Parts: sequence; structure tokens; C-alpha cells
Amino acid sequence: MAELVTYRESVAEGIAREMRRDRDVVCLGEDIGAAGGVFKTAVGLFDEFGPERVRDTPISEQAIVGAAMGAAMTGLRPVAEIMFSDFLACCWDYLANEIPKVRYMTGGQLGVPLVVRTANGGGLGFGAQHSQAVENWAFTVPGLKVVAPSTPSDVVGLMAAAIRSDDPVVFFEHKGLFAAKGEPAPPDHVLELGRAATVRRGDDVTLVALAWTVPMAMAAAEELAREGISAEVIDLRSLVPLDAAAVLESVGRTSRLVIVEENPYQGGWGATVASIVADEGFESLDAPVRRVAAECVPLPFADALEDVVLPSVDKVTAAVQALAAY
Amino acid sequence: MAELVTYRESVAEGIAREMRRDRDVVCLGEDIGAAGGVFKTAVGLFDEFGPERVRDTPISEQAIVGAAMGAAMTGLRPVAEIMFSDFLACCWDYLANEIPKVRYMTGGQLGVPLVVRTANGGGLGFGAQHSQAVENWAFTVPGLKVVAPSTPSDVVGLMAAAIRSDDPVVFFEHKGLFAAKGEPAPPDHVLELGRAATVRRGDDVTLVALAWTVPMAMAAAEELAREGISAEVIDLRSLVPLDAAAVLESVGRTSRLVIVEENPYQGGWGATVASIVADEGFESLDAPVRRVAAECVPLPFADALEDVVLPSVDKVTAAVQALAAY
Amino acid sequence: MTHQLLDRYEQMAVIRRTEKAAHDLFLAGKVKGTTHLASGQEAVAVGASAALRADDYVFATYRGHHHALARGASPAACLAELMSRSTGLCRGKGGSMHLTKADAGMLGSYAIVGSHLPMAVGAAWSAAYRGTGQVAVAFFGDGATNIGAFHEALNLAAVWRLPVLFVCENNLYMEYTPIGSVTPVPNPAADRAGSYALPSELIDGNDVEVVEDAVRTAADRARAGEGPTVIEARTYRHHGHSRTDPATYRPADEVEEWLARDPLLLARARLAELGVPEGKVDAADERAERLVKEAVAEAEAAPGADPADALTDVWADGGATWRS
Amino acid sequence: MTHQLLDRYEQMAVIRRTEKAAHDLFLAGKVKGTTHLASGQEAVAVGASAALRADDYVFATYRGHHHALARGASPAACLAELMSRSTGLCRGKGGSMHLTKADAGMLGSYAIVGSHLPMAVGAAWSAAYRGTGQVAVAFFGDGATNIGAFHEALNLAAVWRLPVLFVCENNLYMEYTPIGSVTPVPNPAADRAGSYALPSELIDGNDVEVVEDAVRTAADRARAGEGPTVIEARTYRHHGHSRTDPATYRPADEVEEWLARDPLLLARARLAELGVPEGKVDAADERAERLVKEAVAEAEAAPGADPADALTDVWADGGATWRS
Ligand SMILES: Cc1ncc(C[n+]2csc(CCOP(=O)(O)OP(=O)(O)O)c2C)c(N)n1
Ligand SMILES: Cc1ncc(C[n+]2csc(CCOP(=O)(O)OP(=O)(O)O)c2C)c(N)n1
Ligand SMILES: [Mg+2]
Ligand SMILES: [Mg+2]
Repeated sequence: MAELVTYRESVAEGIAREMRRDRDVVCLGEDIGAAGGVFKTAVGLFDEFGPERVRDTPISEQAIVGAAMGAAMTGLRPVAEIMFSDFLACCWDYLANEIPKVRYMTGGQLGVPLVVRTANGGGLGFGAQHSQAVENWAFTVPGLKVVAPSTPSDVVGLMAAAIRSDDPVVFFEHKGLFAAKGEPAPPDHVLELGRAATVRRGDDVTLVALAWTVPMAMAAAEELAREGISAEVIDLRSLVPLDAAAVLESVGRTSRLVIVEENPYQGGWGATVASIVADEGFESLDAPVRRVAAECVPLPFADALEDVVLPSVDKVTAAVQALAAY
Repeated sequence: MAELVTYRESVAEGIAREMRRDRDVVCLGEDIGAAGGVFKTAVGLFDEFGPERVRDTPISEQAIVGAAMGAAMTGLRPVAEIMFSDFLACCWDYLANEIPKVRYMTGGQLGVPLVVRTANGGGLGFGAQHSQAVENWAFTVPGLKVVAPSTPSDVVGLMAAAIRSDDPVVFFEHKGLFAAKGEPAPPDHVLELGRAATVRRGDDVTLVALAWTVPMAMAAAEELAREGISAEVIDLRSLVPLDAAAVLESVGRTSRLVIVEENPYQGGWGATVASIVADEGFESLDAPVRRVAAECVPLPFADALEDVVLPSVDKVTAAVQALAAY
Repeated sequence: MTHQLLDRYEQMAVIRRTEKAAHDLFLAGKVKGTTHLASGQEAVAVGASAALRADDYVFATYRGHHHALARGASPAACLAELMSRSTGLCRGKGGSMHLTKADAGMLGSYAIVGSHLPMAVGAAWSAAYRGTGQVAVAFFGDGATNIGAFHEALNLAAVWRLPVLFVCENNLYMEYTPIGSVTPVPNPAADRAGSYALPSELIDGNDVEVVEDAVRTAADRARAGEGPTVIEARTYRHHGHSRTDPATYRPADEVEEWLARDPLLLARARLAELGVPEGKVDAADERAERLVKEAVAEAEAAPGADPADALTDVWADGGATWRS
Repeated sequence: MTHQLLDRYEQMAVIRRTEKAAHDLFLAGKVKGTTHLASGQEAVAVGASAALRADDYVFATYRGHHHALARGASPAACLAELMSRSTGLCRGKGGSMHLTKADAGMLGSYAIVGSHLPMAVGAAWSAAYRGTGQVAVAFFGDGATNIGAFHEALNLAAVWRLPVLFVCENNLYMEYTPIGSVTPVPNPAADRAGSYALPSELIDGNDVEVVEDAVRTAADRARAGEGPTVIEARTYRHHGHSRTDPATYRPADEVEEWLARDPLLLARARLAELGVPEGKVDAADERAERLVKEAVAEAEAAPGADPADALTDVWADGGATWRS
């Protein structure tokens, strides 16, 4: 068995593999050069590919993503880093109004094959402006692919797919997973965007999770197994394309659905999954559809408070127990 | 009976009433001064209240909303106009990360009593970057109140409530309703934020709508009535606070739910409403929960294409018919 | 040179008439939504295009008819787009504010003020990286100089020393508000180049030869690796901001003064000065007139936008599927 | 005057030690998340605060400990916040990056670069509208001068001629990148004031008297209705960007040079020059030492943040209910 690698290392590895393959892949972002990125997710790239392909930028999120867009429209495949996903708000016009619309509004004349990658999520005590899980923001915008891996190997496989994609991809790397270890990706590992992974088989309830909530759902499933409840766990891996078929198929077997999402309940991505199942999967449902999401408040700094706000293994377990009793 | 007034006039009327009452209410935005706003929703304010209280700004959405925030933190009650709601993306940091979080992250030391008002929605052939309905963007952010009136009188009553609110409010004025006429608001008309209006009683199905989709749902209800289907129509009026109780109560009686929303299906506000009902109202449901939303594409320019993308009376009617047959 | 100027004149005449046709079609109810005419500003587009290579990149705003036409979009394709025809530049999906002709290096018209400046920077980066010698040009209004993207774009372009031209069409107004009332410096673009250690030129945007010279010089510098230039072209729009605006906020004498400096009149005078017979100029006008008349007929005769197109072109595979 | 300088010295000594304590508590695992120390930049906060009125408004960044303390937050309340105590300035809900003491005119620390500049403009607008004579001050880093909000804020403040001071703490680095490598002008704030027709001052940010003078002059101008000023204070942070940064990217001689210009050393030297006996200065240090020691003890003894607080303070009614 190969040595385990971290999720953090896998980010740089995933990018490096594509940069070796394709000279049009270039990186830009704040402190990603010699410094290797504040999360060290770009370590080694500057040394291997040099300053022309791994470019430090000013603190100018609009220029970073806007320039990546212009470059993508003219032959490059830029990988732009937005340091914390909260800062996507500083360049939201590009994500919401420009990048996803250009192909459509020009009648297919232009495309924007870029990746915007960003460190996402909470649980580390970074406070209200550095802790949000905002995949749901991107999910409101047709025209963006939205990817959020949960394992080192998936990071590499999905990064390859994202960079090779001719469509714009927002790639969420979870801060809470950077130190997590897993099997290294095999050579030439490329996953298909939009294919969920059933990471645990079960019969009684379907748990749908994404990124940081995948290990959470798995831990809950373990605990539930000890109580005789057999939970299936689906790692969506991407929100767009959304593997709704996988969810519907699973719920068709289990008849119960719990969605585990890190974003606040209001406007969360899980609501769309729930609404699909409440419509197309209605007949298979034997119990209410439940969402374990964050409380509808900003993220607090103190651990004791953050724990109250974010989803947790206990909250997932409790939700499933309540449904099982239904 | 009083003469009918337009929704457009009611915006200015609603603001003027509050400005007369409270000198701390001030307005800022692009071309809102002598020009009266590009949608003429500020007509008369400059003449009545002068340039100190009705201020033209540069094209600087971040400065507009950021300055409104600073003013709101220090004693004023600013009403900031963002001309088209699409441009909220240009100052999204303030809406997503600053305004809604300050009270919380300072432990209650500061508040931000402001209104950001904006022209929202499609159907007028303004194309991909001037036509979006983005209440769902704001809905992803805990700490923002989100208001979207459907009638002239509600515009006034909700504007009063929004301006008097000690919490930040994003106030969506629908471009497609500006010319619509209705009863004028009575004097001192103040509505409560978070109270839905049941605008039509019915027994067979609940239609939940907001702003521009309210007349659409009403028209569909008329048509359905002719076929013997009795539809109840709920105008949510605000997404935050969300009158979930009104929806659950109604579905408790009708057992069927169709949500009519203008935003794209993915990440739409209706998904959260659907997920609440699929959970808390599960027992009352006799049929799948259905959402009539926009297609998951940018808004096209040509009418013939826009019609394909946006919800319509026919689409609502068809959705209800399908459910009724269920 | 006189031959070239006559060509420029004819291009401007075509643009003027195409926009006039758009206006008339609007009033006739055949164009929906909104339009922002560039009448009066033709010299900027035509002069700049004349100085650019065919493979250079141009980015424009919602007020972009003149740039699309100057870069080679046909009047028929532009008008068809405005009239929601399937033969439109964007097959009816873009509209007046999003005219694009990518195969002519016209990489789009963007309707969010300032948004395209960083895109042009990126296109210039791409050109530099690929070593193609192309330049990118962003055209924008005076009002765009107060938005954050302007600042970020100029700074990044300067630091990376990219082959990009920032061309401000200062027509003195942002919508209904004089630019001077919301900007503390007299020349909103040129006076700010120093913040980025960039050279700037303040030019007469109504003189097509002046524009061409300035853009050529700046493009040469850019191609030589000497970095970006800020060009501020003073000009004037003959109409209101958009179709709903009668432009009553503009003093009559200001309007009059600028109408007297109509770029077509200026070019005509210059042609006369150069000894070009008036008949030749009139003939250019007639050709323009005919071309646009035919374009209107062609656009009117074209089939409407295809409803099936509503659900295409979101993704590179041509479709709009977001779930499986 | 010597008396005042001794006061300033003592304030700086308190800040220095409070941050040292924060650092030590971090290493001891008692502070979570991240911290950005301002050690080395104390003179900016103390000098500015000394020049301001108690009711003036201050807006700071994630690197804001010094401003909170200079405006009157107690070391105990600051450290308690960092240690997630219910007695913290923000009851543990803010953390190091969001120190706020509204009742002392310290209107918050904001962790999105540049975001608070428009807020300060708005606070100044509010003061001007209400006619209170207050000024607003935004402190920000050199790196913030390249973000759009900087541009929009300065422009609006200039056009509206508001009583606001833009004080750049130029510590030469944005995180791990020298500011000069991402900015084309040598003085990122001062060199850009001209874009907004604003006066600017480039000052020694390590000399507390120089800072105080510059801020007083600018505040006087602002109160007199003469509009905003840009002040760029050159300074240096003694530590890395945040707790995870060993700051190896900085040349040793640069660090040495700046450590020799430590604002506390400079003030000490000046006090000696003014004839203040060393014993008096040492006594100030001792008082600072004691105060901070007690503050650490107080913060450590305080109860942890109250989990019930997780669901309060979203709305003005104190609660977090978003649906009925
Ligand atoms: C970010 C943004 N804010 C506001 C608008 C609305 N708007 C459209 S054009 C315009 C005026 C632009 O003025 P200028 O840049 O001078 O260009 P001109 O229209 O004169 O060509 C405004 C405010 C917009 N499209 N985008
Ligand atoms: C909009 C935004 N982009 C990036 C960051 C990440 N970040 C935090 S501090 C920092 C460097 C800021 O440098 P400077 O403004 O010079 O302030 P200093 O840290 O030196 O005090 C960066 C890039 C951020 N917080 N906000
Ligand atoms: Mg203009
Ligand atoms: Mg710095």
C-alpha cells in the first residue's frame, strides 16, 4: 500500500499534474508563488513551473478572477486562487454575472475554461469572515460547475477534471480537511464531474454529504450501525453537475433521506436536493426529508459557539434516529 | 374608491413618508437626485428633501453600500439604491460578509439599520446581466431581511417597515411590476415584516409566490378555478423573516404545494420552502412538492427565448394540473 | 492617406446609419429591451480599429454598437440581434448590450460597468504568455473610472506590464449625471494613470485621425513590451443615455457645440482640406445608406430567434443540463 | 508635552505586552484560530488616538489589537476575546480579527481587506450630516491600496468632501509578498491621493509624535470642512503576517534596521532627549507589565464563551429567528 498523503498536498499535486501535461495551464493568486500559498496548497508549483506560470498578484480579487476570465477566453486554462471562499464576495460579479454567462449570451462564441479554487469552510475558529461554506452561493448561478472534494485522491481526480473542463469550475477545498490523510491518487487519475460516490452502502436511510460533511456522515453511519441502523452515505463530490439520479436511486431503496450540509439552512444546497426528492422521489419516501445544516447565524469565533452552529456527528445521528423512529 | 396608483410611484411615496417622519432617513444612489432614478422610483424626493438627503453617487456600488453601512452604524437610516439587482454582485462583500455579520460578531455592540433597495427581475428583454431575480442570493445570507412586495400598497407598507427596522433589509422592487396599478396605501400604512398574505383562498392546492410571480399565480388560480381546481395563493412578501407557518398551515388544509419562483431552480428560494414542507409538513402532503422556477440558464434577450426560460401562467397551471391528477 | 480617411469616413457613416436604423426600429416596436447609442462617438471605434491588428482583442460596454461594427460585424447581423432574430450576432441571446463577434477579435460587450477591464488585462496576459504580439483594448466610459474594477485592472496591468490599452470614451456624462459632479479630477481616466505609473494621453475623441494615431502609438508600445497606456478620448453622445432618456439635463449650448464637432463633420472637413472631391464623400454616404437599408431589410426578413436556443450554450457541450 | 509623551510610551508598552501575551497564549494552546500581531506598529495607533476626540470613529483591520487598545479597550477584555471568554470584547463571537469597542468609538476590525474604507466614509458622512464635528479614521495596510474598495472609498469621500482620514500603515508587506512587487508606485497610498485630488502625507509611522501631529492636522482640516486626507505611515511588523508565518522572506538587514527603529525605542530616546529620567520610563514599563499580567490572569479566570450566545445577536431584538 502506498504511503498516505494529505488533502493539502493533493491540491498542489493535482495542479502540478495538469501543468506538466498542458502548458496553457497557468496559476495566479495572492502569495501563491514562492510562498506556496497561505494554506501551502501551492507548494512546489513555483519552483517547478516558474514565475511565468505561477503568478503572485496584488490583493485584487476582481482583477484576479477577471483576468483569469480574459485569459480563459483567449486560449489559456487559468487556475485562479481566491484565498478564502468568503472573499468570493469581493469578485462575485465575475462569478455570478460574467464567467457563467458569456458563452450563453454570445450564442456560443466564447468559452471560459477556468478554475477558481478556494479554501472553504469552518470549524477552525477563524470567525465570521473566514469560515463560511459557500458552495451554495455558487449553486445559485447557472453556468458554473461546482466541485467540492472530500478525499486526497478525489482532490487530484476532480482537479484534473476541472482543469480539463471547457466550462468554468469553482473548486472548493475544505480548510478542515487539509490535514486529512488518504490514499494517494493513482497516476492519470481523472474523475468525471457530476458523478457522486456511494462511500458506504446501507438500507435504512440515505445520508447525502459534501466535502467536510462526508467524514461526518461516515462517522454518524458507524455509530448508527452500532444501533442497528444501516445508513448509506453518498458523497456528491459536485453540486453542478448534480448527481440527482444517484440520490433518487438510493432513496428509492432506503425510503429515508437526511442531507448533511455545512452552509446555513436558509438557502442551502441541500434544499434543492430535498426539493428534487420531495418531487421526483415522493413515492419512495416513508418519512420526512431532513436537513442537518448550520444554524442561520454568522459563524462565531469561540469553539464552544461554533460547535453549536455547525453540523456535527451527533446532530446527524440524532436526526437519523428521529427519522428511524418515524 | 381612491384613484389607483402605480407600484413605481409607491416606491417614492413609501420613501417620502419615512423621510418626512424621520430626518435620519437619507438616500443615496446613482442618478437618484434630480433625475429621480433611472426607473423613476425616486421622483420627487430630491425636490422635497434636497441634495443633502437625496445624494447622487459615482458608479461605485461598494462605496454606496459600504458608506450606507457606516452611516447606519452611526445614527442614520440610509436607503441605498443599487440600480439593477444584478449589480448587487458588485458589492456582494457588503451584503454577504459585512452588513449581516457586524451585530453578531461584535456581540451586539453595533447595528446596521439600512435598506438596500434594488430593481429586480426579468421579462423585459434586458438580457443576461440586467434581468435576474436574485432574492435567493440574499436568502443565502443569515442576518439580512429580504423583502419583495407585489402590490403598490405593499410597497409602501413594507418600505415603512424596512426603513423603521433596526435590522438591514434588502428590498427588491420588481421591474415587471413598476407599471402595475393598485389601491393606494392608506395613511400610516406599516406592515409587519415576515407576515405572508393569503391573497386567494382555496382548498385543493397551495401556490406560494413572491413579487412578480404573485399575479402569475393569481392568474393561474383563476384559470384553474374554471377547471374546478381551487387554489390558495400565498404572497410571501418577505423571505426573511419567512412565514413558514402560513405555508404549513395552508398545506395542512390543501395537501398539495406548488412554489412559483422566478429564480433558477438550482439554489432557488423555493427549495428551502419545499424542504421545510417536506420535513415539517410531510404528513399533510398527498402529492409531490413541485417548484415552477426558471430554467437553469442565464436570461436570454429575445422575448421568445425569455418566455421559455421564465415561469409563466401556463407553466403554473400545467404543474397544478399534473399534481391534481396525482 | 486620404484614401484611408475616406474609408474611415465611410465606416463611421455606416455606424451612424446603423444606429439611426436601430433607433427607428425601436420606435417602431421592433427592437425590445433597451439600446445605448454611440452616435457621436464613432471616431473612437473607427480610429482605434484602424490602428489595431485583426487578431487584437477588443472589449466594449453596453454602448458597443460602434465597436462591433468597426471590428467587422455586419450591420445586418447587429440589427438582427437587436431585433431578436436567429441571424443575430448572438442568435438573439445577447441583445444590444452584448454584441460580440469573437472571430473578429471583438470579445464582447459587457453591461456591468467596469467589469471588462480585468478581462482585457487577462486577454493581454494570455497574449503575452503565448508570445503572439497581440494587444487587448478595453473601451469604457468616464463613469467607469470610479468603480473598483478599474483600479484593480490598471494596477495589475501595470505591475505585470501587459500589452493592454485602456481607452476611456469620456462623453462627459454617466447616465444623467455630469461626470464632474462625481469625480474630483477633471480627466477621470488620464489624471489617474499616475496612480499606476502608466503613461496617458488626453485626446480629441471626435477626430478619427487623432484616435488612430494615439492608439497606434500605444499599441506599438504594448507590442514592444513597454506595457499599458491610458487613453482618454473626449467625445459626446448625440442622444440620451438610453432609449428612454431625452437628455434634457444637458445645456443647449453644450449640445450645440459638440454637434458642430460631429466626428463625421470633422472628417468631412479634413477630407475637403486634403482635396478629396465632395462627390467622393457623398458617394461614401450613399453606399453607407444603401448598405444599412439592405441590412434592415435583411434583418427584418430573417426568422425570429429560435425558442430551442433558450436551452443551449450554457456548457461547452452545447447544452444546459445541470443534473443527471 | 514630555508628560504626554510618557503617557504615549506607556500605552505603547501596554500594547506591546498585550500582544506578547497573546502570542504566548497562542503557543500555549489557549488562543484559537489566528492572530495578526501589530508589534512594531504601536506608534500609529497610539499617535492617532492621541490626536482624536473620544467620539471620533475608528475602523481597523484584522491586524487591529493596537487600535482597540489605543482607543480604550482593556487588555483583559481583548485577551479574553482571544481566549474565547464570555468577558471578551465581543463575548467570544468576534475573535482576534474583529475586536470592537463601539462605546469608545472603535467601530470594529474587519477581516476582508479594504472593506472598512467605505464604512469609514459612511461614518464621516453621518457625522457631517448630523453636524457633530466628529471625524472617521480608517486604518489599513499597504496591501489594501490595490483593492477596488480603496478606490471607491477615496473617490466618494473626495467628491463629498467628508471628514475622513485614510491612514495607511505601510509595513512593506502584504502577507508574504513585498508590496513593491505588486504595486507600481513606491508609496501605495500617498502616491495615489492625487487620483482623488486629496492631500497626502508620507510620515514616519514609528515616531508617535510625528503620527500624532499628522493626524491632528488632518483631523483639524476635516473638522473645518476641508475634506479627507491620506496619510501613509511607514512602519514595520516585528513578527510574521500571522501566527503561522515565520517571516523568512524578509532580509535580515531589513529586519534589523527596523528593529532598531522600534517605536518604543524611538520614544525612549526622545524622552531621554527631553530630559525625562530613565527611572520614570522604566516605571511605565513596569506598570504596563503588571497591568498585562493581571489582564492575563483575569482573562484566564473568566468563564468561557456561553454556548447560548451562539444563537443571539443576529437581529436587533437580540435573537436569531428567521422564520415563523
Ligand atoms: C456596476 C454598474 N453600475 C451601474 C450601472 C448602470 N449604468 C449603466 S450605464 C451607466 C453610466 C455609465 O457611464 P459611462 O461609464 O460614462 O459610460 P457611457 O454610458 O457614458 O458610455 C450606469 C450607471 C451598470 N450598468 N453597472
Ligand atoms: C479581500 C481579501 N483578500 C485577501 C485577504 C487575505 N489577506 C489577509 S491580510 C492580507 C495581507 C494584507 O496586507 P496589508 O494590507 O499590507 O496589511 P498588513 O497585513 O500588512 O497589516 C491578505 C492578502 C483578505 N483578508 N481579504
Ligand atoms: Mg459617459
Ligand atoms: Mg502590509
